[in-house]
Amino acid sequence: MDITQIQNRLNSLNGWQAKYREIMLLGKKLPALPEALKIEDALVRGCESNVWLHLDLDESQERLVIIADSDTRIVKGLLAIILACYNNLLPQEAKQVDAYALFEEMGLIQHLSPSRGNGVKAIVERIQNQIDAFQ
Amino acid sequence: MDITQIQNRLNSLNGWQAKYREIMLLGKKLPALPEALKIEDALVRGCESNVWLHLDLDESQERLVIIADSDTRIVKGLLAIILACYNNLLPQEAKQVDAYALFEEMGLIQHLSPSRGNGVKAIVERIQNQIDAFQ
Amino acid sequence: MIEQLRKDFPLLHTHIEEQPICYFDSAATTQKPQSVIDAVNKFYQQENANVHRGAHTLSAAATTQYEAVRTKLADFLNVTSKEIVWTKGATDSLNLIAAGLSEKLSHDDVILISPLEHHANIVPWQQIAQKTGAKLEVLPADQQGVLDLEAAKQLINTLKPKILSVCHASNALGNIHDVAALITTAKPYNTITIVDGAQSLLHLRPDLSAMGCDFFVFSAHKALGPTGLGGLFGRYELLNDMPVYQTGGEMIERVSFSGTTFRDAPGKFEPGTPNISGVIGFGAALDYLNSVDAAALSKYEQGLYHYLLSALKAIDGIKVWGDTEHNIGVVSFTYKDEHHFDIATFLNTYGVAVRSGHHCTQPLMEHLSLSGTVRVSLAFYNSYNDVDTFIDALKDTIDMLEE
Amino acid sequence: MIEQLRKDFPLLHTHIEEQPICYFDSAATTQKPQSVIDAVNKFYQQENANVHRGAHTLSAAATTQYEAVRTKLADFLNVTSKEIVWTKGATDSLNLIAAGLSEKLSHDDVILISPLEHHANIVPWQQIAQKTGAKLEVLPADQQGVLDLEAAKQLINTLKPKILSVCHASNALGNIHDVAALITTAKPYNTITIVDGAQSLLHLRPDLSAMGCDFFVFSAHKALGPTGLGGLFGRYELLNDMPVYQTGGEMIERVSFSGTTFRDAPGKFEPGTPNISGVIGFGAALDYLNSVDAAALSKYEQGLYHYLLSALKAIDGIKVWGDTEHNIGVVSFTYKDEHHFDIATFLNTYGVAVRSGHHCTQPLMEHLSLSGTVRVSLAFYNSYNDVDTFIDALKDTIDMLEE
Ligand SMILES: Cc1ncc(COP(=O)(O)O)c(C=O)c1O
Ligand SMILES: Cc1ncc(COP(=O)(O)O)c(C=O)c1O
Repeated sequence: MDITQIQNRLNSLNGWQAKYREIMLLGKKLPALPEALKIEDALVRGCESNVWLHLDLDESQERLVIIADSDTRIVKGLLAIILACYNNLLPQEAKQVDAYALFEEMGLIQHLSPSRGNGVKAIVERIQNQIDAFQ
Repeated sequence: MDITQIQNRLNSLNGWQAKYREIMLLGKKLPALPEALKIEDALVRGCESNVWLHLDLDESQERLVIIADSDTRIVKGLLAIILACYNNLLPQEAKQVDAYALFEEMGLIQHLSPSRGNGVKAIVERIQNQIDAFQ
Repeated sequence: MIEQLRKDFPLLHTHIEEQPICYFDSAATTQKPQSVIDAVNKFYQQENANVHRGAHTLSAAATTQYEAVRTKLADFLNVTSKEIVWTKGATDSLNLIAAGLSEKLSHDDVILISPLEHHANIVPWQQIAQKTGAKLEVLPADQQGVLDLEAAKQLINTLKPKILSVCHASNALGNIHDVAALITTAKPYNTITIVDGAQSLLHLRPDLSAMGCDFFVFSAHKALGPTGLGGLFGRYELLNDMPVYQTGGEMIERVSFSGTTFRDAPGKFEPGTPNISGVIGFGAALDYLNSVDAAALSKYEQGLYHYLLSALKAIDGIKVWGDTEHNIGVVSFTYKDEHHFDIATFLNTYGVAVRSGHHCTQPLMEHLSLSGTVRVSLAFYNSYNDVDTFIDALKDTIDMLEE
Repeated sequence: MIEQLRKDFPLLHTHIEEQPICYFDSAATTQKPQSVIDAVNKFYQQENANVHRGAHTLSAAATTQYEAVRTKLADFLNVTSKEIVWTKGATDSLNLIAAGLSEKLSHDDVILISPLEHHANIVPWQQIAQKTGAKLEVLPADQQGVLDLEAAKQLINTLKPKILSVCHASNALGNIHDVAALITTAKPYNTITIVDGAQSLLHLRPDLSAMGCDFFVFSAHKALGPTGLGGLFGRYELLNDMPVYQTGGEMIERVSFSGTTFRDAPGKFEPGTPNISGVIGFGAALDYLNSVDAAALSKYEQGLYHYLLSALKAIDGIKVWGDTEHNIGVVSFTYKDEHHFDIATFLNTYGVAVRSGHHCTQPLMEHLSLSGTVRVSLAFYNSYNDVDTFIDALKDTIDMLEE
């Protein structure tokens, strides 16, 4: 599913029970990070649960490849949404994308606890900062 | 006025304005303590304003003589009431008198601020302790 | 009985996610009876004034009320009112005590705590230990998170600690500690004993004279009272002997630029304007507690706890941690390797409010090799229906996770 | 306008001694608008939960509200929200700052305060001075109790203080200090500047960025908010640089028995469960302040103050202390040699609530050779009628004293 499909799907669901279930299922589809990649350096500070994130360019050295994982299913689902926002974009394209705003639009931020919301913000900021480092 | 007269007078008055005025007038009738007697040792601890108190026996060495003063007129009035309770009694008689209870009966304690109420208590305790010292 | 009492708690009749709320987070903070809310309300509408300073009627009345609650609490705890200090919470109380005792500590003295302590009863001691060179030691507990009482007594006998600070009941697991036994063991060594009663005040209504502790701390908000208020009991001699902690107005006898003298306890530990409405609201909470049948409530709570416990244990994959025999009604559980946060988040969508995480007891979680648990904490105002709703929601959640 | 606003304050419509109350003790604590009382009420009835820990909706909502008030206050003061720390009051704030700065002090450093300070801005510095060997020095004031600004600047230039801590407005006399000028003078010496805003938050609505101070402290209860809450602003770098003060839950990053790490400011200074209902009530107080016409209120207050002042000065034997040109609306007076307590007690029988005594400023009273004063402190919700009642009552009182 691309990000628009995800968005449509989540918006079509009624109630948070269904939405969280969907988010969790999105997380399930995200491949697990090998333990060897769950390193201190990859930890995103400011998240309540553990979030590991690696960002790189693909073989053509053009498009973003982000891989990430979390020890909670729901946060992993949130990561899946964030990754769907950024993966495969050119860095300069990705700079234009504000996944946090998208979460807000979907009403997700308002529903998450403030610390989870800050976690999402921290992940997005981390991605943006790493993109800057590439350019 | 003896203590019964004071009590009747205060009880007959309507409203605290009149009562405080009367208390103050009682204080005015109490002779001022000479400055030389306003010594540290005579200060009653636990009063919010300064209260000096001396307790002795009269020439016959039988009956209590208490002299006291305060820098506030109302507290001086309260002292006048306390003194009317104890002065001229035999120590063993005075031991039976609880001026604090009398203040409570008149509704004075309830009306004074708690720290003033504690002040009255401190004065009465001081008197009782000094009587004990005599016996 | 409980249906009647539940009416006193307006929040229990609200909704989460359009479902009736099942409030299972009383160990974090309890809900408040209407009488407490009314007392705070009435104070601000009709009685609001600063205390301890006034010649005017309002201020005198506020002071009288404020001090009357101190006496009410002292009676509740079976101590005297001058042994009660108001603080902003259990955390504030523990910091005050740790600071006050620090000058009694020297290099090689031992401060002994349990592995089940809340961070508030760990970190202040770590700080004081660092400052004084004293050693912080920890009592032994088993793999379930249950204190080993016999081994604990032995360790006290071996270490002869200067300070022993233990929670009466654990907020993370609900375990009730036999603090009286620990205190008795420590007595011969002149150990200063401190009981963290944050979780016990409501559930166990401790008699401090019987318990024999030197200090006891609590938070009002965990015992039906308002936020921003707590307090401590200190045995008067020890209490009054401690140096001042915070300084400012009210707690002084006399201030001049050449020097300052302080009042006696409890005044010397209460600088500044206190949480007056908090104290008055807490007075109403104590009235409430005094008005109900404590024994009946406790029996009800225990019944509810065991009902919850059996229902949970019947679910495959659920593990309940802690001491389930001596417990204030807190169930801390994990389900297989699932993350506590996922479970709690799903439960919330059913209107079930539980807590998940380390519950401010990271060392305990480390001891149990857990990143956290889901914690269901009961109070007497929870119903059997609440528990049923929770169990159903949990089963649905598990189904979803196993999908 | 004022008649309308007065309706918002229920306590103003109560009685003392069967007379309508004239509440002139706002410097001790202000009365609360109904909206503040309602916000506290609503919190306990519908929203009560602990903050910062929850997976459940109630806790998330409480946290959001709690943090939103931090932002609201930061906006009000024109600073950023991470520079705001919640405490239990101005006294707590000053103690936190004094403890936090103490390791910057060494022998021969100077802490400079004014002679008009509240005990809360004196005693903590005396304690820190004692501990560090630093010297506590005092700015010059005249016989009326007015700071001599030029001499004060000179003294700053001479002493080059490490710390300058001055009240923005005096609670005893009402004087407004030109703190910006003092701060500017001190800047070249890298002085850490602290402003006690307990009395100014409500009356002067300070813009802290314009003022340029490093720290600012206040109490919510003196600015229409609930009791048991205060806070401080600290310039972020300095603030975050300070060592932790109290320790416990929430303020930690990670606790283990082998060591503990702390969060960044403001979190590191907020251990334990905060005064959540207090913060939420204070949010309503800020909303109230933001909803009224500040300039109009200030003009009204000043008009009322001068009306009171002239009426008082027209009475033979009355002496008004302090700076009557730059004043937040506090009149501190004496009548001949009469004791302030007697005057206040009589006034109270007329329904007039004033304060008498040293107002927690004993060194100032010593400077003025007074045992205390009668203090009439105004807020915008006082009416001209209140002042007339007071003046009549005072005249009766004087007649009685002269009898
Ligand atoms: C100028 C000043 N500073 C500090 C304080 C202390 O405030 P609180 O008692 O609320 O801590 C007060 C209160 O009287 C004050 O007026
Ligand atoms: C056992 C225990 N001690 C101390 C505390 C700290 O209480 P507060 O956050 O009210 O200061 C808590 C609260 O979670 C607790 O459960």
